[in-house]
Amino acid sequence: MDTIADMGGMQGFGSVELSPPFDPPFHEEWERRAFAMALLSMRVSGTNLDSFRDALARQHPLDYLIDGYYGRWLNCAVNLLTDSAIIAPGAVEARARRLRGEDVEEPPAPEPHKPDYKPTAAGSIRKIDLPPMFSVGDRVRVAHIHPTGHTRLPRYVRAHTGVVRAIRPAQVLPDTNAHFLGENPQHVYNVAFDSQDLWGSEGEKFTLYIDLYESYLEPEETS
Amino acid sequence: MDTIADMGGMQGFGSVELSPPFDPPFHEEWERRAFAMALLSMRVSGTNLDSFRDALARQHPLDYLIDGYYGRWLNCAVNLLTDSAIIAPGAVEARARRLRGEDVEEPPAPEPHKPDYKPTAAGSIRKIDLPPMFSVGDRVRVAHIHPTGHTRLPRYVRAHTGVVRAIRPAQVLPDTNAHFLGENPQHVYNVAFDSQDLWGSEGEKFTLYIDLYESYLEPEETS
Amino acid sequence: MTFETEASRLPVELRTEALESILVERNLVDPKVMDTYIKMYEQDIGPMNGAKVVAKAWVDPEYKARLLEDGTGSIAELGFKGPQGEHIVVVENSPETHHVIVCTLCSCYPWPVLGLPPSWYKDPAYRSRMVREPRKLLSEMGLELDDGVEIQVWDSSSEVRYLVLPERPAGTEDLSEEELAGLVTRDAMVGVAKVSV
Amino acid sequence: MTFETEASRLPVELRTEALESILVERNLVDPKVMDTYIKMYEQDIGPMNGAKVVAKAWVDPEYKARLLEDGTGSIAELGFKGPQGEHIVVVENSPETHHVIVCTLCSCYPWPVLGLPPSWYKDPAYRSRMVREPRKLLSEMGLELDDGVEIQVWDSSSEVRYLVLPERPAGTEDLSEEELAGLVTRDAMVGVAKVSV
Repeated sequence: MDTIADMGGMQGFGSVELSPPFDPPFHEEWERRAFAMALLSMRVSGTNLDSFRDALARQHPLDYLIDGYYGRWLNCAVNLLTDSAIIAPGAVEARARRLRGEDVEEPPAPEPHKPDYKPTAAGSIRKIDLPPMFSVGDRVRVAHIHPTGHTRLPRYVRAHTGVVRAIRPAQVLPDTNAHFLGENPQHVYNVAFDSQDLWGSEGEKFTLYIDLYESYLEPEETS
Repeated sequence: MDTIADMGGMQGFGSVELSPPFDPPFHEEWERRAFAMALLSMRVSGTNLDSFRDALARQHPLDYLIDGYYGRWLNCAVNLLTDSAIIAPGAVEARARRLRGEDVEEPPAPEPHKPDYKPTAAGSIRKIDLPPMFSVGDRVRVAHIHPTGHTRLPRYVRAHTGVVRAIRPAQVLPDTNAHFLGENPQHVYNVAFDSQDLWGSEGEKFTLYIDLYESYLEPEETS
Repeated sequence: MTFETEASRLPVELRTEALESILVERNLVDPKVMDTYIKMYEQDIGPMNGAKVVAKAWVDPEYKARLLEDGTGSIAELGFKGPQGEHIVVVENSPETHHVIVCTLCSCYPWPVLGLPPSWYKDPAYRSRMVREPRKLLSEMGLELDDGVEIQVWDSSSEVRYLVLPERPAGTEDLSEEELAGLVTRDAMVGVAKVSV
Repeated sequence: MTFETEASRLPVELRTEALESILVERNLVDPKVMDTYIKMYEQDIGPMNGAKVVAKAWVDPEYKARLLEDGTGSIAELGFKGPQGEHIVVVENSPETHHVIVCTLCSCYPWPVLGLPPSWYKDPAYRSRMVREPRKLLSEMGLELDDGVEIQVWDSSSEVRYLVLPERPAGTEDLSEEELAGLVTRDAMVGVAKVSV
């Protein structure tokens, strides 16, 4: 997906405020609760970590930005629980209004329909028999694609060429696993990009390393 | 720039609510005032329409989304007036707080420094002597660039190939004119793209037409 | 800058009032000029202009030919010109082809013929989706197009502005040009609706 | 959905309370389990873990070699593993090369060694700018790098997580491993600062 979550290189966000070295992980009580509930929502909704990241990314960009990090997690949990019909659409808003004393009706709890999904193993790393398509040192071109569903392929590297620097353990493909369309485990490559190839010759010079799933990559065209 | 304003193809914004056929242009009094002030702010700040669009795009994405259309125009006017030192940074916030009764100090009016800029003619259309580099029917590739300043080249057509369908009147180049780096008038081409080339073969089939300045385009590579 | 809470934001109405108060107090803008601009776009410039252009094109084949050849000039014949209308291109809908206008980068719109844009045209959902899934979006907005109809989407990225010339509905043979203009809607001239009787 | 006003939004605190009240009332989550998770990441798992790894690598060349070869396994030797640590790669800073970690797509972070990420790591400004202008951003964050230092930015887009092994500061020859661990900061292990005495 091309969503607000895909922020690499986006301009306009201003400067970063450094937090103190011993900044606690949570600043308000609700952040603690949202964090823990969001983690548990995966199990309750019968989904997985890739669905979780998808549910984070597909919230409305304004919600994404205004609610902050753990607010995003809360919205993500609500997305997952609503999709699996654990809670009804609007249930959280109705309960929130009742909590602050409004006399609103709450939707009844729906009949759950969790996805037909079961992981083949814990975690995301899998063993696969097929040999990797690319080797360290190979030049690879990132596909110029716009998946309509979840993906871990950021826009800023698409249609660019890089060099394979390492082969990572094979992993479940988030693009299909997020939507319960199969684990589709793939080789994952660490690919290095020249920053000036990514952003232009006026930009800073550095090397950008990113881990990309095999199906995101094509051999460099030989012309 | 790659900002929140560059929305073509971005996902997550949900559905569109149709307004009634005779929906008035303004819904609140402040929208009228923001509209008129923003238009006037170009003259007061000594800037131009391209600077205006740049100042719209470079506001913080959250401001951009939360303040709505005329709120964006207000923020744009504040950007232009602050850049030309017509008003001091923080002047609007301070005045706003005073208006609601807070006892805050207002920054003094600064010494204006408007850009050293004067248009060569009214509007954006210019006559140029150089013949167009491309003809109707030519296949052209959109440059894969990320200008750090203003541009009217949306991300979703970059690095794609289309066909010139019409040659438009030559126009001032927004990329330089917005920053008072010259009008740099250019031929402008209407270029047609196949939607499935832009978004993938799973997507809808339609033709996308967009007007692109000559310096955004390269001849299609012949391989 | 991070926005973890919204409580500290000053309301946009108040910030608008603040800026006007600063600019007027320093004689940098004249509220009367502001009023003139506002009145112009609330009363004088709006879709009724474009509707006259469309109705004339429907009844006058020579005008229609000129309009499709030189939108700006033919529209100026009726007295419509000004900001955001420096170069207007008119695209004609037919049973085979449907045109629709968008501006993905801001909300560019042909002011002299349509006035200021409606809320939906400025909606991020419209701007983002019209160049990616126009058929689905048009359907959600109430316009179902047959599968055989070719969609052409026009993204207004330069100073060129677009106006859709909708199809004249059947059963309007006896209507006058003025009566026809009364049928033409803003939505049809952007391409998110058809004209109906 | 358009958001022209913010007045109608329900506060996030209240929505959080609402969801918990629904889930607990229906026995779908156990507040005690929630408390366990919270306590774990507030008290047990944090940058003090990563600091132990770094200090050990500084004093034990064999451990350091293992750590750079097999981050996950060598970190597990010290007892640190779990969610968001399935495969950890350690990258070593030197006078010539500076590494820095980011996650542009969300805020992936090596929990077993650093705990939950600090605010700035989750800030859209950090996520957007670190892959485009790291030198400028690091400078704004207080870390000025010599022009000759090569910057390597690691975007955490798969399940691989990264930990920076900072340079051991001069003048620490006499410190114990435990004292060294006390010097190592979270910021240095992400790569936005150096370790100083």
